Amino acid sequence: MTTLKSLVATACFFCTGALAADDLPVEPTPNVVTLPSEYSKDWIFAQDLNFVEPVGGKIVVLDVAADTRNYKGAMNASLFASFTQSTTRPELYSAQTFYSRGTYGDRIDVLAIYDTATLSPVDEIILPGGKRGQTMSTRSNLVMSGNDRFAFVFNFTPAASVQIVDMVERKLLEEIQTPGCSQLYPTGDTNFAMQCAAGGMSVFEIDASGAFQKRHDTEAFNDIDDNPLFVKYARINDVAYFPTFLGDIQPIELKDGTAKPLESWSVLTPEEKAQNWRPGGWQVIDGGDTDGLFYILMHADGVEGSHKNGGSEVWVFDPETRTKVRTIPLPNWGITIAVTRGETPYLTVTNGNFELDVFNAKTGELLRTIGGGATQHAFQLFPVE
Amino acid sequence: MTTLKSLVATACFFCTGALAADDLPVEPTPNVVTLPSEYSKDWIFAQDLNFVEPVGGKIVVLDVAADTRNYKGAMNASLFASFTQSTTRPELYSAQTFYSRGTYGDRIDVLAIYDTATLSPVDEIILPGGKRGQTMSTRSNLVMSGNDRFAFVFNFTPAASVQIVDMVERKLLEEIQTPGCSQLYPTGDTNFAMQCAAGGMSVFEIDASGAFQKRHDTEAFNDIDDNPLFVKYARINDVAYFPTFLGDIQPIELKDGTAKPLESWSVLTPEEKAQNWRPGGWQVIDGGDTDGLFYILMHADGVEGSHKNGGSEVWVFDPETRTKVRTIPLPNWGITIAVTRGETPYLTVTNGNFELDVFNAKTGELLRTIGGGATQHAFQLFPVE
Amino acid sequence: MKFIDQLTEKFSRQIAMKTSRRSFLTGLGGTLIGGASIPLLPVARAAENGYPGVATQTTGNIQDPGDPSSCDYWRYCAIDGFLCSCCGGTQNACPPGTEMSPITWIGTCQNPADGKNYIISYNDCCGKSACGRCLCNRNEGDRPMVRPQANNDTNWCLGTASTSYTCSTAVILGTALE
Amino acid sequence: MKFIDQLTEKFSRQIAMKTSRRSFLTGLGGTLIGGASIPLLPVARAAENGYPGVATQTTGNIQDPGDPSSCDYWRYCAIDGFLCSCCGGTQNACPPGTEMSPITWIGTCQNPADGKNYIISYNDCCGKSACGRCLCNRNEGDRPMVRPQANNDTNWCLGTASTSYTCSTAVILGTALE
Repeated sequence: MTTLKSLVATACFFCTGALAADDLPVEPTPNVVTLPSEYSKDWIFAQDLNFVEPVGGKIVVLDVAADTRNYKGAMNASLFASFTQSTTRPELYSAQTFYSRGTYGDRIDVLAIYDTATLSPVDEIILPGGKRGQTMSTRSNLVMSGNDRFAFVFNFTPAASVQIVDMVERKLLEEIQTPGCSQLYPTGDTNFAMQCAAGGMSVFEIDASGAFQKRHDTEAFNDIDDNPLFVKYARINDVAYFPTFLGDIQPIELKDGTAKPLESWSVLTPEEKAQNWRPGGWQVIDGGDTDGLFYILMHADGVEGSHKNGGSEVWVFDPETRTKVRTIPLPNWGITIAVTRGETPYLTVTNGNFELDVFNAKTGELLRTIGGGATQHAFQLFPVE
Repeated sequence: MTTLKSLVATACFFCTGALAADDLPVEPTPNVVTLPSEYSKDWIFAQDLNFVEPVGGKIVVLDVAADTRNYKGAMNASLFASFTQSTTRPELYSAQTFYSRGTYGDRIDVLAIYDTATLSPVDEIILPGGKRGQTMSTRSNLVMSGNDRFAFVFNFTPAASVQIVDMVERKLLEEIQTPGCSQLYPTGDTNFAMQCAAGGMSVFEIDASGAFQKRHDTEAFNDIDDNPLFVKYARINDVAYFPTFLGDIQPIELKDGTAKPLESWSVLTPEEKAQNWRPGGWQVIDGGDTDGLFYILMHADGVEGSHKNGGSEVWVFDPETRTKVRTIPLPNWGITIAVTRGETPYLTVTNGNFELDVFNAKTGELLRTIGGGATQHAFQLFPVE
Repeated sequence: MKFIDQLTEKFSRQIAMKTSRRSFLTGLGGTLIGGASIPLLPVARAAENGYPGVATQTTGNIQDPGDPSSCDYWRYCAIDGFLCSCCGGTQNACPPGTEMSPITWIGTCQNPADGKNYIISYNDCCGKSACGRCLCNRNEGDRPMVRPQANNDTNWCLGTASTSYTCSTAVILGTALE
Repeated sequence: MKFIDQLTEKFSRQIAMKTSRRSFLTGLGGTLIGGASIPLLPVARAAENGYPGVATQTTGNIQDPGDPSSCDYWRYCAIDGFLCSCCGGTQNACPPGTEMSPITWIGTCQNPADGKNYIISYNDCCGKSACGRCLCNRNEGDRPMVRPQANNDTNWCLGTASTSYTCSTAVILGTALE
């Protein structure tokens, strides 16, 4: 059998002879697109969990502002992976799990490092012990320290712990036991806070070398039984705004390596409360746009258990004045929301068809829908920071 | 944090004390279903290629005759896997490819052995060289020898070769070069035939120890340019019925280790020919039911390139008399067909929604539709032999 | 596994014919319908008749009423995942070749036949690909990950040879003390 | 990769409004629409306006007309797979982080702008998960696997570090001799 390589060569031999001056030119191969090392703040990362085959999960890079060619590329993110981005190096990180035979065999957990320009896995740090916490994708399973040096990886076996990785040296550091605590919220240069089962937060103090020093617990403020904080939050400057199931906002100042609960308030008017408007969805809140607002996904007629139902509207608040500045009705329902960090903020919504609806966040105008199978189940969206 | 194991134990401690005589009983764990070692001939294997993530492909075992609990279980079948079944041992085989990081990293090809009762991978033979042919699933990429001892694995790199594996000893034997030939059709106890690019078939003679002896080529009979044979066929007794793009049937006697082309004939009347009825779909033909009939998936208005479009009707032929005995209209279109080998033959059709429509093959009555995500893209169906 | 928990507009269009908008929006259940791998939830008890393309089942015990292949089966009051009943297992058994997780989350569900509350253990079945059939999500009593034993966003294939999630069961541990 | 090649009833219902049954059934093209991972084909040139949820593109060269993110773009006369144009690549370039296969299959397609026949090489892009977007299948000239260089049922990620198929390009090799 003639190999196809020689067949291609033959075809090309024929054709180049026939090329006329006005023919379309022969195109070079191989030809692979590269991206800018520094991404536009109009871009987002959409994490496709791919429920039907979670080992096929991925992160899709999307330009939500462009009128065309919104899909920029993708990275693997296998088996309920975690994702985060460096703000000072042209790198993206994904903590993933692989089995030697797809879904069985030998397990390996790695923190893979992707180059922003090529989206190629350029290196990986092996995470030992098979402990990586596998959950629906949150923004708080894998985070970078405030100084962008250390990656913190949440483990759950169901014992809770955190693995510290030096991303400059690309070197595994120590594992910290974090009993009763979940999710990671950076504070200061190198510390992180966690939500804990006793109803408070705990700050884990990490020194400049990445070594754990000690744990500090706040008073309890989280009514987990009756009105719990979501683990998702909007971070604006040094304050994390956590919504609760019943529509309160619990601000936590995450500053100078501490966590300090501030006074909580409700996003609801008495009328709205009577209609049982509540936050609902997966990533129900986002913030950090250039106007310092936060966006929260709301549904009416809420009941116990409706906190993941999604919502029909996004409410936009100024957290300083605690006033609603805008309501953005969602024509296609909403499951997860994110707002981009660029000059014009774009509200991006994983809609009820698992497509992405993109709105001008300042006007509420629906600009475009990115779909066609770009992602299967984009439950989490990460704006480029 | 209390571990959940102790939490469960606590819960159980509470509850057992409260169990009254008429309460539903405590149920044992762990509890895992097993299947009979020998499957009913009313069962089929549906291969889900899962295009959106081919490493998540699988084989689903289905009882198409039952009124309920049709889904019996599943096995992995990663990255355009091949599948076949033993007829003498309680074993199923799947040739698969894995990468150490899901879609990249180190490649390993294995022929995995699944136990019929547990659907567990009980053993595997490593297939060296990274040569396994990856295609849309056919029934002829991986076959057992007539005596059920040797597995033949089709390789494509794009050089064509065949790997012989002794499935009794679970031992890799030799690799045979098969230039210009594709797909595997067993003949006799240990030989296999292939379709070859020159338009004939070649028989590869294998001795009782699994060693290759020599190759025998037939005359050319396959008009690949203008009216090629599909590589799919219906096998009834020792004759393989290959349809062609234009609706001819080319019988090949596969007997005593030889391959002998018999006289071809058309399934079409002059009227049907004028309407351009043609076979179309993926597995367009099946046979081997208890009545010795074959079933072929047909569409009208065929043109060059419509040979994979699927069909609106299944035509049922008696190959001895070359007469159409029945037409089964498909209410939901058809992509791939299979007919079970039991006393009552069931025609199973992957329909246009990628659900499975099950018909009484003798009456054409639609009995049930198996769907709900049982498979994503069941392009190939293998009746239990 | 207890991951999906969302409503889709497409589903709302399909279901809207059967149920009022209000009951739809206030519903708690969830199903995956069709071969299309779209999680379509919550269903607001709209899956009362089970999933299209999935034949109905019974337990064979009138004291254990309902259809174990339907999201509204009584034991599933806090389940989240693909129903093993639709995947080669049963309401309390894993499909062939999977491994039942020994670490579970717990719900308390009322049996309509005897009016009693039973403690239900949602043991995941692990080690094969996700089943992809009969996705069911009911979030009553679900709490955020900070209370993991009440959280259904976590992959509970823990303590098993593989953490690859296949489907979920609902096993009776006993009756609940009042 | 050139695998999908089928028509779905669901699609026929959707498309039936735009196109006659006859043209639908006799069509050659194929698309994957929606987020639902359902291959919905052939489209009988029904994808003339591209895929829902995929913004239209142009090459920027009037001598190279049409929309490279649409199945009916002239170069795709023998393509089968996810269009790289929809996946971070272009009609002749792979998406970031993938590797272009050096081993290809070839089609001959007529450029409507100059009426000339061009030899098109359908180089696959390999090494990442399948893109899942803009599945396009046109089987003109496709022949069974016994003639592999004309067969689109084969995974053509060969000669690459990984055989994991991501998407397909359509690269001009030159004009065809008549």
